[in-house]
Amino acid sequence: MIVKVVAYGIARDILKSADCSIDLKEATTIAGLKEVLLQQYPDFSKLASLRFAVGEEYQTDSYTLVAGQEVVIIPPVSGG
Amino acid sequence: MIVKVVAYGIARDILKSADCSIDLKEATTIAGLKEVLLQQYPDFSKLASLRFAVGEEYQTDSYTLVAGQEVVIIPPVSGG
Amino acid sequence: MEGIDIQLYDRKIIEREVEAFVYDPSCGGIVSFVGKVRDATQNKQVLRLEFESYEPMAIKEMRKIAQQVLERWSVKKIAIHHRIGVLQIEDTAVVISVSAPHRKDAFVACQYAIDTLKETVPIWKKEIFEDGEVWVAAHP
Amino acid sequence: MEGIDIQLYDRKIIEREVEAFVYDPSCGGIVSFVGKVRDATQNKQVLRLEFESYEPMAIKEMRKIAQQVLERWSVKKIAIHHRIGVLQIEDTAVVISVSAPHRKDAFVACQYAIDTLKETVPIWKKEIFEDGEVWVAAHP
Repeated sequence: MIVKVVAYGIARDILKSADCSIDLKEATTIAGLKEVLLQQYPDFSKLASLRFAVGEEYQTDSYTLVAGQEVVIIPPVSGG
Repeated sequence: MIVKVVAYGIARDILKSADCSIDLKEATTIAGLKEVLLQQYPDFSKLASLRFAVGEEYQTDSYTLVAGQEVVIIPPVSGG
Repeated sequence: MEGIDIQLYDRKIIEREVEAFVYDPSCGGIVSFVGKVRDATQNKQVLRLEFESYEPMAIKEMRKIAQQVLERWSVKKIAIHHRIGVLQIEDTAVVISVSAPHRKDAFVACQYAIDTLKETVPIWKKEIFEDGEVWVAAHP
Repeated sequence: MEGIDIQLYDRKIIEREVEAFVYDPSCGGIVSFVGKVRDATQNKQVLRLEFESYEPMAIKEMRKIAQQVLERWSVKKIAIHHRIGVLQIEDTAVVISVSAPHRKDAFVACQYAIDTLKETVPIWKKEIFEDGEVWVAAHP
Protein backbone atom coordinates (compact mmCIF):
# COMPACT_ATOMS: atom_id res chain seq x y z
CA MET A 1 0.00 0.00 0.00
CA ILE A 2 1.05 3.60 -0.58
CA VAL A 3 1.10 6.20 2.17
CA LYS A 4 2.02 9.82 1.71
CA VAL A 5 4.73 11.12 4.02
CA VAL A 6 4.90 14.87 4.69
CA ALA A 7 7.96 16.42 6.30
CA TYR A 8 8.68 19.70 8.11
CA GLY A 9 11.83 21.31 9.45
CA ILE A 10 14.90 19.12 9.53
CA ALA A 11 12.81 16.12 8.43
CA ARG A 12 12.25 17.87 5.09
CA ASP A 13 16.00 18.44 4.76
CA ILE A 14 16.69 14.75 5.47
CA LEU A 15 13.99 13.61 3.06
CA LYS A 16 15.22 16.23 0.55
CA SER A 17 11.55 16.86 -0.18
CA ALA A 18 8.46 18.26 1.52
CA ASP A 19 6.65 14.99 0.85
CA CYS A 20 6.99 11.60 -0.80
CA SER A 21 5.09 8.38 -1.33
CA ILE A 22 6.25 5.24 0.43
CA ASP A 23 5.23 1.69 -0.44
CA LEU A 24 4.51 -0.32 2.71
CA LYS A 25 3.10 -3.76 3.49
CA GLU A 26 -0.62 -3.76 4.41
CA ALA A 27 -1.31 -2.95 8.07
CA THR A 28 2.08 -1.44 8.70
CA THR A 29 2.19 0.50 11.98
CA ILE A 30 3.87 3.82 12.71
CA ALA A 31 6.72 1.74 14.19
CA GLY A 32 7.02 -0.11 10.88
CA LEU A 33 7.07 3.12 8.89
CA LYS A 34 9.77 4.46 11.20
CA GLU A 35 11.94 1.41 10.50
CA VAL A 36 11.57 1.89 6.74
CA LEU A 37 12.42 5.58 7.01
CA LEU A 38 15.47 4.93 9.22
CA GLN A 39 16.72 2.37 6.70
CA GLN A 40 16.25 4.65 3.69
CA TYR A 41 17.34 7.89 5.48
CA PRO A 42 19.80 7.02 8.28
CA ASP A 43 20.04 10.69 9.31
CA PHE A 44 16.67 10.34 11.05
CA SER A 45 18.47 8.27 13.71
CA LYS A 46 20.52 11.33 14.70
CA LEU A 47 17.47 13.34 15.78
CA ALA A 48 16.67 13.96 19.45
CA SER A 49 13.15 12.61 18.85
CA LEU A 50 10.93 11.48 16.00
CA ARG A 51 7.17 11.60 16.23
CA PHE A 52 4.40 11.07 13.69
CA ALA A 53 1.00 12.65 13.20
CA VAL A 54 -2.06 11.43 11.32
CA GLY A 55 -5.16 13.60 11.06
CA GLU A 56 -3.40 16.46 12.81
CA GLU A 57 -2.88 14.35 15.96
CA TYR A 58 0.20 12.65 17.36
CA GLN A 59 -0.03 8.87 16.97
CA THR A 60 1.77 6.17 18.94
CA ASP A 61 4.04 3.44 17.52
CA SER A 62 1.16 0.94 17.50
CA TYR A 63 -1.09 3.05 15.24
CA THR A 64 -1.89 1.01 12.12
CA LEU A 65 -1.74 2.81 8.80
CA VAL A 66 -4.10 2.29 5.89
CA ALA A 67 -3.54 2.85 2.17
CA GLY A 68 -3.67 6.47 1.04
CA GLN A 69 -3.15 7.94 4.49
CA GLU A 70 -1.08 11.03 4.98
CA VAL A 71 1.53 10.73 7.74
CA VAL A 72 3.39 13.81 8.94
CA ILE A 73 6.91 13.43 10.32
CA ILE A 74 7.36 15.61 13.41
CA PRO A 75 11.04 16.16 14.20
CA PRO A 76 11.97 17.83 17.54
CA VAL A 77 9.84 20.95 17.88
CA SER A 78 11.43 24.28 18.81
CA GLY A 79 8.65 26.84 19.02
CA GLY A 80 8.27 29.43 21.73
CA MET B 1 9.91 62.95 75.82
CA ILE B 2 7.97 63.94 72.73
CA VAL B 3 7.84 61.78 69.57
CA LYS B 4 6.02 62.67 66.41
CA VAL B 5 3.58 60.06 65.13
CA VAL B 6 2.67 60.07 61.43
CA ALA B 7 -0.31 58.11 60.16
CA TYR B 8 -1.40 56.81 56.75
CA GLY B 9 -4.52 55.06 55.52
CA ILE B 10 -6.91 53.87 58.16
CA ALA B 11 -4.42 54.88 60.88
CA ARG B 12 -4.95 58.49 59.88
CA ASP B 13 -8.72 58.03 60.13
CA ILE B 14 -8.38 56.51 63.62
CA LEU B 15 -6.00 59.25 64.76
CA LYS B 16 -8.28 61.82 63.06
CA SER B 17 -5.08 63.50 61.93
CA ALA B 18 -2.14 62.88 59.62
CA ASP B 19 0.24 63.36 62.54
CA CYS B 20 0.39 64.21 66.24
CA SER B 21 2.87 64.59 69.06
CA ILE B 22 2.83 62.04 71.88
CA ASP B 23 4.44 62.45 75.26
CA LEU B 24 6.22 59.25 76.34
CA LYS B 25 8.52 58.20 79.17
CA GLU B 26 12.23 58.24 78.25
CA ALA B 27 13.41 55.07 76.49
CA THR B 28 9.94 53.92 75.53
CA THR B 29 10.03 51.14 72.96
CA ILE B 30 7.77 50.64 69.92
CA ALA B 31 5.85 48.17 72.11
CA GLY B 32 5.35 50.92 74.69
CA LEU B 33 4.16 53.40 72.08
CA LYS B 34 1.72 50.78 70.78
CA GLU B 35 0.23 50.40 74.27
CA VAL B 36 -0.26 54.15 74.63
CA LEU B 37 -1.87 54.36 71.19
CA LEU B 38 -4.20 51.42 71.88
CA GLN B 39 -5.28 53.05 75.12
CA GLN B 40 -5.94 56.45 73.56
CA TYR B 41 -7.36 55.09 70.28
CA PRO B 42 -8.98 51.68 70.94
CA ASP B 43 -9.88 51.31 67.22
CA PHE B 44 -6.25 50.38 66.52
CA SER B 45 -6.95 47.04 68.22
CA LYS B 46 -9.44 46.18 65.45
CA LEU B 47 -6.81 46.24 62.70
CA ALA B 48 -5.48 43.05 61.11
CA SER B 49 -1.93 44.20 61.86
CA LEU B 50 -0.11 47.24 63.20
CA ARG B 51 3.50 47.94 62.31
CA PHE B 52 5.77 50.91 62.87
CA ALA B 53 8.55 52.48 60.84
CA VAL B 54 11.38 54.78 61.86
CA GLY B 55 13.79 56.16 59.26
CA GLU B 56 11.76 54.57 56.45
CA GLU B 57 12.36 51.07 57.83
CA TYR B 58 10.09 48.68 59.71
CA GLN B 59 11.13 48.41 63.38
CA THR B 60 10.42 45.63 65.85
CA ASP B 61 8.64 45.96 69.22
CA SER B 62 11.95 46.20 71.06
CA TYR B 63 13.17 49.27 69.14
CA THR B 64 13.81 52.08 71.65
CA LEU B 65 12.59 55.52 70.73
CA VAL B 66 14.40 58.76 71.46
CA ALA B 67 13.03 62.28 71.90
CA GLY B 68 12.08 64.07 68.68
CA GLN B 69 11.92 60.92 66.58
CA GLU B 70 9.32 60.50 63.91
CA VAL B 71 7.43 57.20 64.02
CA VAL B 72 5.19 56.18 61.15
CA ILE B 73 2.20 53.96 61.88
CA ILE B 74 1.85 51.31 59.16
CA PRO B 75 -1.64 49.78 59.15
CA PRO B 76 -2.28 46.67 56.98
CA VAL B 77 -0.93 47.44 53.51
CA SER B 78 -3.05 46.78 50.41
CA GLY B 79 -0.97 47.69 47.37
CA GLY B 80 -0.70 45.69 44.18
CA MET C 1 21.71 49.11 41.24
CA GLU C 2 21.84 48.32 37.56
CA GLY C 3 18.96 46.27 36.22
CA ILE C 4 16.34 47.81 38.52
CA ASP C 5 13.59 50.28 37.63
CA ILE C 6 11.26 51.26 40.49
CA GLN C 7 8.57 53.86 39.95
CA LEU C 8 5.57 55.14 41.90
CA TYR C 9 3.41 57.74 40.19
CA ASP C 10 -0.03 59.23 39.75
CA ARG C 11 -0.61 58.58 36.03
CA LYS C 12 -1.57 55.73 33.73
CA ILE C 13 0.93 52.85 33.67
CA ILE C 14 2.03 52.07 30.11
CA GLU C 15 2.80 48.37 30.27
CA ARG C 16 5.16 48.32 27.32
CA GLU C 17 7.34 50.95 29.01
CA VAL C 18 7.77 48.69 32.03
CA GLU C 19 8.60 45.71 29.86
CA ALA C 20 10.87 47.72 27.56
CA PHE C 21 13.19 48.39 30.50
CA VAL C 22 13.74 44.70 31.29
CA TYR C 23 14.28 43.52 27.76
CA ASP C 24 17.84 42.34 27.23
CA PRO C 25 19.25 40.58 24.15
CA SER C 26 20.66 37.82 26.38
CA CYS C 27 17.19 36.98 27.72
CA GLY C 28 14.82 34.62 25.98
CA GLY C 29 11.96 35.18 28.37
CA ILE C 30 10.09 38.01 30.03
CA VAL C 31 7.37 37.37 32.61
CA SER C 32 5.02 40.20 33.56
CA PHE C 33 2.34 40.56 36.19
CA VAL C 34 -0.37 43.16 35.67
CA GLY C 35 -2.57 43.97 38.66
CA LYS C 36 -5.92 45.47 37.73
CA VAL C 37 -8.69 47.05 39.77
CA ARG C 38 -11.53 44.53 40.06
CA ASP C 39 -15.14 45.52 39.55
CA ALA C 40 -16.72 44.40 42.79
CA THR C 41 -15.85 43.44 46.35
CA GLN C 42 -18.36 41.15 48.01
CA ASN C 43 -20.90 42.00 45.33
CA LYS C 44 -20.87 45.71 46.11
CA GLN C 45 -20.24 47.97 43.14
CA VAL C 46 -17.01 49.92 43.56
CA LEU C 47 -17.27 53.48 42.21
CA ARG C 48 -13.53 54.23 42.31
CA LEU C 49 -10.40 53.51 44.31
CA GLU C 50 -7.95 55.78 46.02
CA PHE C 51 -4.36 54.60 46.49
CA GLU C 52 -2.01 56.39 48.84
CA SER C 53 1.52 55.58 49.90
CA TYR C 54 4.23 56.47 52.35
CA GLU C 55 6.25 57.31 49.29
CA PRO C 56 9.94 57.24 50.28
CA MET C 57 9.52 54.00 52.22
CA ALA C 58 7.34 52.44 49.51
CA ILE C 59 10.09 53.05 46.96
CA LYS C 60 12.71 51.71 49.39
CA GLU C 61 10.70 48.53 50.03
CA MET C 62 10.09 47.97 46.31
CA ARG C 63 13.81 48.43 45.69
CA LYS C 64 14.57 45.82 48.40
CA ILE C 65 12.31 43.34 46.64
CA ALA C 66 14.07 44.01 43.33
CA GLN C 67 17.50 43.55 44.92
CA GLN C 68 16.41 40.27 46.55
CA VAL C 69 15.16 39.06 43.17
CA LEU C 70 18.49 39.83 41.47
CA GLU C 71 20.39 38.10 44.29
CA ARG C 72 18.26 34.98 44.55
CA TRP C 73 17.57 34.08 40.94
CA SER C 74 19.37 34.27 37.60
CA VAL C 75 17.44 37.33 36.59
CA LYS C 76 18.80 40.08 34.37
CA LYS C 77 16.44 42.97 35.05
CA ILE C 78 13.31 43.80 37.01
CA ALA C 79 10.92 46.75 36.76
CA ILE C 80 8.15 47.57 39.23
CA HIS C 81 5.76 50.44 38.49
CA HIS C 82 2.97 51.15 40.98
CA ARG C 83 0.29 53.74 40.52
CA ILE C 84 -1.20 55.92 43.27
CA GLY C 85 -4.04 58.44 43.30
CA VAL C 86 -7.57 57.88 42.04
CA LEU C 87 -8.11 54.74 39.94
CA GLN C 88 -11.18 53.57 38.08
CA ILE C 89 -12.37 50.00 37.50
CA GLU C 90 -10.18 48.34 34.84
CA ASP C 91 -7.22 50.64 35.56
CA THR C 92 -3.83 49.03 36.08
CA ALA C 93 -2.54 49.47 39.63
CA VAL C 94 0.81 47.69 39.29
CA VAL C 95 3.04 46.12 36.63
CA ILE C 96 6.04 43.94 37.44
CA SER C 97 8.28 42.68 34.60
CA VAL C 98 11.23 40.33 34.96
CA SER C 99 13.69 39.17 32.30
CA ALA C 100 15.90 36.12 32.59
CA PRO C 101 17.93 33.85 30.33
CA HIS C 102 15.75 30.95 31.53
CA ARG C 103 12.02 31.40 31.83
CA LYS C 104 11.66 29.40 35.06
CA ASP C 105 13.67 32.02 36.96
CA ALA C 106 11.53 34.79 35.48
CA PHE C 107 8.29 33.10 36.61
CA VAL C 108 9.47 32.40 40.17
CA ALA C 109 11.01 35.85 40.59
CA CYS C 110 7.97 37.72 39.26
CA GLN C 111 5.64 35.82 41.58
CA TYR C 112 7.93 36.43 44.56
CA ALA C 113 7.99 40.14 43.74
CA ILE C 114 4.20 40.61 43.66
CA ASP C 115 3.63 38.37 46.71
CA THR C 116 6.19 40.32 48.73
CA LEU C 117 4.98 43.72 47.49
CA LYS C 118 1.52 42.92 48.84
CA GLU C 119 2.99 42.16 52.27
CA THR C 120 5.62 44.81 52.80
CA VAL C 121 5.19 47.90 50.62
CA PRO C 122 3.39 50.76 52.44
CA ILE C 123 0.64 51.46 49.93
CA TRP C 124 -3.01 51.60 50.93
CA LYS C 125 -6.11 51.19 48.84
CA LYS C 126 -9.52 52.62 49.72
CA GLU C 127 -12.63 51.40 47.94
CA ILE C 128 -15.33 54.01 47.47
CA PHE C 129 -18.92 52.72 47.27
CA GLU C 130 -22.22 54.51 46.75
CA ASP C 131 -22.84 54.37 50.51
CA GLY C 132 -19.42 54.54 52.08
CA GLU C 133 -15.76 53.62 51.83
CA VAL C 134 -13.45 50.88 53.08
CA TRP C 135 -9.68 50.63 53.55
CA VAL C 136 -8.93 47.27 51.90
CA ALA C 137 -7.50 44.54 54.15
CA ALA C 138 -7.46 46.82 57.21
CA HIS C 139 -9.61 44.51 59.32
CA PRO C 140 -9.26 40.74 59.79
CA MET D 1 -14.44 27.58 23.46
CA GLU D 2 -15.07 30.92 25.09
CA GLY D 3 -12.10 32.50 26.79
CA ILE D 4 -9.52 31.20 24.29
CA ASP D 5 -7.68 33.17 21.60
CA ILE D 6 -5.15 31.17 19.56
CA GLN D 7 -3.30 32.82 16.69
CA LEU D 8 -0.40 31.89 14.44
CA TYR D 9 0.73 34.52 11.95
CA ASP D 10 3.57 36.03 9.99
CA ARG D 11 3.57 39.60 11.35
CA LYS D 12 4.73 41.48 14.43
CA ILE D 13 3.03 40.42 17.67
CA ILE D 14 1.49 43.40 19.45
CA GLU D 15 1.66 42.37 23.09
CA ARG D 16 -1.12 44.62 24.29
CA GLU D 17 -3.51 42.99 21.79
CA VAL D 18 -2.81 39.59 23.33
CA GLU D 19 -3.31 40.89 26.82
CA ALA D 20 -6.37 42.93 25.88
CA PHE D 21 -8.19 39.69 25.00
CA VAL D 22 -7.68 38.14 28.43
CA TYR D 23 -8.61 41.15 30.49
CA ASP D 24 -11.81 40.59 32.42
CA PRO D 25 -13.33 42.86 35.08
CA SER D 26 -13.58 39.88 37.47
CA CYS D 27 -9.81 39.27 37.29
CA GLY D 28 -7.33 41.06 39.50
CA GLY D 29 -4.29 39.56 37.86
CA ILE D 30 -2.86 38.95 34.40
CA VAL D 31 0.37 37.01 33.90
CA SER D 32 2.11 37.18 30.54
CA PHE D 33 5.09 35.37 29.07
CA VAL D 34 6.94 37.01 26.19
CA GLY D 35 9.42 34.83 24.30
CA LYS D 36 12.08 36.81 22.45
CA VAL D 37 14.72 35.81 19.92
CA ARG D 38 18.08 35.74 21.73
CA ASP D 39 21.19 37.26 20.21
CA ALA D 40 23.55 34.32 20.26
CA THR D 41 23.64 30.53 20.48
CA GLN D 42 26.88 29.12 21.83
CA ASN D 43 28.60 32.44 21.18
CA LYS D 44 27.82 32.41 17.47
CA GLN D 45 26.12 35.51 16.12
CA VAL D 46 22.66 34.71 14.78
CA LEU D 47 21.81 36.70 11.63
CA ARG D 48 18.12 35.86 11.58
CA LEU D 49 15.67 33.08 12.41
CA GLU D 50 13.11 31.29 10.31
CA PHE D 51 10.08 29.78 12.02
CA GLU D 52 7.86 27.31 10.21
CA SER D 53 4.89 25.31 11.42
CA TYR D 54 2.56 22.50 10.52
CA GLU D 55 -0.12 25.09 10.81
CA PRO D 56 -3.45 23.28 11.35
CA MET D 57 -1.91 20.91 13.89
CA ALA D 58 0.02 23.72 15.61
CA ILE D 59 -3.22 25.61 16.15
CA LYS D 60 -4.95 22.44 17.34
CA GLU D 61 -2.16 21.70 19.84
CA MET D 62 -2.14 25.29 21.13
CA ARG D 63 -5.91 25.08 21.55
CA LYS D 64 -5.51 21.84 23.54
CA ILE D 65 -3.10 23.58 25.89
CA ALA D 66 -5.55 26.44 26.35
CA GLN D 67 -8.42 24.03 27.08
CA GLN D 68 -6.30 22.13 29.61
CA VAL D 69 -5.46 25.41 31.32
CA LEU D 70 -9.13 26.41 31.61
CA GLU D 71 -10.00 22.95 32.96
CA ARG D 72 -7.18 22.61 35.48
CA TRP D 73 -7.00 26.06 37.04
CA SER D 74 -9.40 28.85 37.98
CA VAL D 75 -8.45 30.83 34.93
CA LYS D 76 -10.84 33.15 33.10
CA LYS D 77 -9.14 33.59 29.73
CA ILE D 78 -5.98 32.62 27.87
CA ALA D 79 -4.46 33.96 24.66
CA ILE D 80 -1.54 32.41 22.78
CA HIS D 81 -0.09 34.22 19.76
CA HIS D 82 2.87 32.63 17.97
CA ARG D 83 4.73 34.20 15.09
CA ILE D 84 6.15 32.33 12.09
CA GLY D 85 8.27 33.45 9.13
CA VAL D 86 11.52 35.39 9.29
CA LEU D 87 12.39 36.94 12.68
CA GLN D 88 15.23 39.22 13.66
CA ILE D 89 17.09 39.40 16.97
CA GLU D 90 14.88 41.10 19.59
CA ASP D 91 11.68 40.13 17.79
CA THR D 92 8.92 38.54 19.83
CA ALA D 93 8.27 34.92 18.85
CA VAL D 94 5.44 34.12 21.26
CA VAL D 95 3.18 35.83 23.79
CA ILE D 96 0.98 33.95 26.26
CA SER D 97 -1.38 35.87 28.54
CA VAL D 98 -3.56 34.40 31.27
CA SER D 99 -6.13 36.15 33.46
CA ALA D 100 -7.46 34.78 36.72
CA PRO D 101 -9.30 36.03 39.79
CA HIS D 102 -6.30 34.88 41.88
CA ARG D 103 -2.79 35.55 40.66
CA LYS D 104 -1.36 32.19 41.75
CA ASP D 105 -3.53 30.39 39.20
CA ALA D 106 -2.42 32.80 36.49
CA PHE D 107 1.26 32.19 37.21
CA VAL D 108 0.99 28.39 37.29
CA ALA D 109 -1.21 28.26 34.19
CA CYS D 110 0.99 30.60 32.13
CA GLN D 111 4.10 28.58 32.96
CA TYR D 112 2.33 25.32 32.13
CA ALA D 113 1.24 26.76 28.79
CA ILE D 114 4.71 27.83 27.62
CA ASP D 115 6.37 24.64 28.95
CA THR D 116 3.86 22.48 27.11
CA LEU D 117 3.96 24.58 23.93
CA LYS D 118 7.70 23.96 23.72
CA GLU D 119 7.12 20.20 23.94
CA THR D 120 4.09 19.57 21.79
CA VAL D 121 3.34 22.32 19.26
CA PRO D 122 4.72 21.54 15.77
CA ILE D 123 6.69 24.73 15.17
CA TRP D 124 10.35 24.66 14.09
CA LYS D 125 13.00 27.33 14.38
CA LYS D 126 16.06 27.55 12.16
CA GLU D 127 18.98 29.76 13.17
CA ILE D 128 20.85 31.34 10.26
CA PHE D 129 24.53 32.14 10.87
CA GLU D 130 27.16 33.75 8.65
CA ASP D 131 28.51 30.30 7.80
CA GLY D 132 25.51 28.00 7.91
CA GLU D 133 22.19 27.20 9.54
CA VAL D 134 20.85 24.96 12.30
CA TRP D 135 17.42 23.57 13.16
CA VAL D 136 17.20 24.36 16.87
CA ALA D 137 16.91 21.36 19.25
CA ALA D 138 16.91 18.86 16.37
CA HIS D 139 19.90 16.93 17.66
CA PRO D 140 20.56 15.72 21.22
